[in-house]
Amino acid sequence: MAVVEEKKVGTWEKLASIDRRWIFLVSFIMIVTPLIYPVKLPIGISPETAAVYNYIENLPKGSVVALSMDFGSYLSENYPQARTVFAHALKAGMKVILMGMWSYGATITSSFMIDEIRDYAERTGITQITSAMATYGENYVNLGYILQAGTGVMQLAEVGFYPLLFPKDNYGNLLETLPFNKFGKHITEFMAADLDLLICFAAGTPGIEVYRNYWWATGRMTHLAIGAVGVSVAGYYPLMDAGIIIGIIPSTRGALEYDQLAGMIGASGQSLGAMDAQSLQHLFIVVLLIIGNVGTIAMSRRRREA
Amino acid sequence: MAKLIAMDLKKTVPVTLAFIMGIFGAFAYFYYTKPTADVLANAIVFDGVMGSMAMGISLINISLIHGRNVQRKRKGWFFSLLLLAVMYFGLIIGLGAMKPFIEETGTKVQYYGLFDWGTESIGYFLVNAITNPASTTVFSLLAFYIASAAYRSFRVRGIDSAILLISGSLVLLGQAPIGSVIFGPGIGTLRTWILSVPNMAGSRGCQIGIAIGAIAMSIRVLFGYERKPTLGGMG
Amino acid sequence: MGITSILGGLVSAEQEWGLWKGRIGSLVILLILASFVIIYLRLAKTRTLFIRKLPALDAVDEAIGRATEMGRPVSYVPGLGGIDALETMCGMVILGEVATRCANLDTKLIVLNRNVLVQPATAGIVRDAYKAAGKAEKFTEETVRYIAPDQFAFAAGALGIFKREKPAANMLIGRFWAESLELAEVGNEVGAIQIAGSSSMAQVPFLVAATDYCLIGEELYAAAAYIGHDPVLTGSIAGQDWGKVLALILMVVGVISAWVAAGDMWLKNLLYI
Amino acid sequence: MGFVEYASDIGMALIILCAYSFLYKENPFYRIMESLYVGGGVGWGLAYSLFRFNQTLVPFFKDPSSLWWYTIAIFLGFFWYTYWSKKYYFLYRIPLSYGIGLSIGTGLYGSVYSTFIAQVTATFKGAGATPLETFNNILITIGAITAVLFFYFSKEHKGALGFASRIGRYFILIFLGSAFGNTIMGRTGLVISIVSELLKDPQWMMIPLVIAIFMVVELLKRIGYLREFSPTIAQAFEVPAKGETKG
Repeated sequence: MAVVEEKKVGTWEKLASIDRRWIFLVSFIMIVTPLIYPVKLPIGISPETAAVYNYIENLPKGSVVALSMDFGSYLSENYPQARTVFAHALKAGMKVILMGMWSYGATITSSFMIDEIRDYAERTGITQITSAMATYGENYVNLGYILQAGTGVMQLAEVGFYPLLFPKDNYGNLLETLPFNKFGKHITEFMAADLDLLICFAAGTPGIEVYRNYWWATGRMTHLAIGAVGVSVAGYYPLMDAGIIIGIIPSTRGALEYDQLAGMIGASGQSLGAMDAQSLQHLFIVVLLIIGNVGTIAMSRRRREA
Repeated sequence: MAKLIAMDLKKTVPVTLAFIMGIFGAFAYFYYTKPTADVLANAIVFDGVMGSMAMGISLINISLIHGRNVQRKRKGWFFSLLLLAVMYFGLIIGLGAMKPFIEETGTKVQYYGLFDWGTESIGYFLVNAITNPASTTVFSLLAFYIASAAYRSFRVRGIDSAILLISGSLVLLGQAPIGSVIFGPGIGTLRTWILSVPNMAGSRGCQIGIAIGAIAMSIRVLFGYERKPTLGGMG
Repeated sequence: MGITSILGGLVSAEQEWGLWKGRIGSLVILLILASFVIIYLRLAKTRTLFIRKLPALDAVDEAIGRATEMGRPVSYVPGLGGIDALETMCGMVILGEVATRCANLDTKLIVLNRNVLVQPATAGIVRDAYKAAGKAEKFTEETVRYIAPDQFAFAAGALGIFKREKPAANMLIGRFWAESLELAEVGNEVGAIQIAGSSSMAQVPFLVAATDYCLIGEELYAAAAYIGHDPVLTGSIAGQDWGKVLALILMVVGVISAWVAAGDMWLKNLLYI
Repeated sequence: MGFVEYASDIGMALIILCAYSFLYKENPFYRIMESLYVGGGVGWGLAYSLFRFNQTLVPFFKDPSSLWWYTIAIFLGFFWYTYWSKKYYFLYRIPLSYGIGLSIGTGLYGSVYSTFIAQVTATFKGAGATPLETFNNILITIGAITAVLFFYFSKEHKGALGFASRIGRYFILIFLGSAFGNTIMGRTGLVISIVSELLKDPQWMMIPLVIAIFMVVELLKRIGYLREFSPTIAQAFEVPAKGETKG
């Protein structure tokens, strides 16, 4: 702490230069306490999340919704979004394709997401989901990893799913052996245009810009939505305004909003207690901003007096 | 003409190759002919295969740097030795982790080894005890650094920093449920308005600027004015 | 059937030959923007063109000077992007200049790389800069270090090196993702003057907040041309400004026509033919 | 719970706590985590990319005749490694320039169509249905135009251009501020997911253990016992030598 030799540093000035480690310690306490003693504050629904929910609700039964799992092993923002949208799509009677451009998200996370949603559906007794998930490959299929992000997505639009890009699904079953079809058209004949909605759960690059450049820009498939990580939410509003995407699910909060919209609390695996921890940390940062500025004003006033 | 005659592999070929591939790539996107479209699709896969051949550089480079640390017993050589040991151990384990590890608990965690040495369990430990938690935790350090960065840099010194502070705090309060508890639901709609109007306009202006800058940089590199990236001009 | 039968491999969807439908507008705009840049590249050979100061670039010399006085190293991260990302190319161009100045002033330079292909490229640039300054022996394998391919393994390694080597100047110029704030905050913690530059708009807010100088979006591309003080390249930045004039004209005309004839989106359709 | 899962839970807790110790100060425990993470990541990552690479070659193995150029790609791929040789170091510029040229060429269309034209045409908005929407459209138009002018280089920002670029700067500052405010949730969510993982059964026991070890080491350092015990560990923990006192 900057100690001014001749003038005793007033308590106000100390506010301007608190040591980082106190901030880290208080942040840690702010985050841990609500996890142990949750308060469960209510959440408002933002229009961007409602847009995605309503889009799926208005799709005719049997339409194909694709979930592009473009995130890694950090399961705090995109994974809850993917879980709740996957559960809602099955509950709404849609056919769901899981795939992705990030190897961990597309192959490993998609596998245990299916199991976790099956357990959730059995636990909470949502029959539409349990029946939809009865046989693998009937109402949902996990195609796994798109090898070359740019080329692969381009081929999905130009050449099609089968045989080059997805000869087998994520578990090694040959695609032609799976019963997955859309009103009679088998998955082996699918092109990007056959998908009614693709939600890209993007943690970074490769992400929505690949689908924008190779699907939206070429006019092959223009129904895109995004499950966004907090940092890039602000940057996606221009895409939504330009009509490139129909909606944005913003960070963990979006997943919890989607839970409430779909009437399936817990589908995203996030508890309201986690949101209380978020609230406390947000509040602490606002307090920090105030303290910092009070300290700065005090220092500038002392400098003006001296 | 003299320049063309003195063409040698070091300088001119890289720049020319970049130019040819650039013009071809752009042409194939604007003027459709079956051969060029097919050649482009193959050229992209060609680039993918050639690019992924370079994966070994990471192993060699790290072995060189940390190997020399150990050899010369530089400060912290112990950690370099540990790094090299775990690296080669992880490579051998990874090559042999063919089968998915957890069958019975249903979560078929699939590992992809080239061979079947039965090292899935050690592979599971390496991924779930070291790499995943470490990467998530180092990522989560950001939550603490964001608090200290906000505290340190959002100080009102003029209009600019005031705008930064106000827009940041409003969006921040609008996002967390506690914001609407204190200031009522209005803050949520205010946050959505800030994000979809002023924020959107500012972000749009930057994106247009970036598109223009990217095109200018592409022209400079393709036409060989900017030689450093293709190292065409270097000695 | 023609080339593909000889070449074999992938076959793309059949389509009517000729100018791609819906992309003619883009082609025209691209040719206009490209010609602006080329015209000014040629024009700059004869006329000196005024380009406003980029404060971040002037700070580069100041930062390297400070590092030399304090006898502490200069650290440089050319971003985490791939070799083919334009931002990484800007990072490499600016690195070339920084390496030359560090070589002349005998300041220790540390370059931290994450991408497998950027490592040899940046090593080549720094080695040539040291050779040009006649200090080839100063270039050791410690100068340009490859840390790790994984994003946060790189961040973990880089944070440790910042804390241990305590650089007096830290430059983060290139394509960044979430780890940009960590690099900037720890750089500040060890007391370095920090100059950042990126057009990854998701990370610019953190670089602006946590570093002393920041090149935002298009300024990074302008800086890559400006830093070498090569009049031809600096001239081409004026070509970028004409691109902005084109964007402004299109926007003004489009907005006026939107106000006047509400439904008729003639300009939008024109651009998308 | 099998032994491997139990061991990996314990290992996870130790790695998490070692990583968080960096917030206090850079210490050998952090460096151990760093070495394990970088080493494990590179080794395992290389094995994984070799598997991925093998998968990209599967179509080639199936019918080598139609994908014959794979062999050229693999051959040129070895040029990357000429970077270490003194004589042929320039050879690796061939795959380098090929990659850079192709990526720039294919990217040009994307920059123009999906960014330049899409964003310029998106500002073509006149009167909206409601007065608020009209106000928003006007604000967006002014904001976008002035933000573009903020990046104007070939004239000093004075007079009309100065005023316009200042307005543009305000819009960009709102974008920067709101992006910052938006991100806090995502990062905090990460800490929440880690802490809830850490509080689970086998892992939580590591917390008191690691804190205790930390205190013991600090104590030993203070009383200088560590130096006599073993010099290498002392050097690893950067314990100052007898005479020298560390700042």
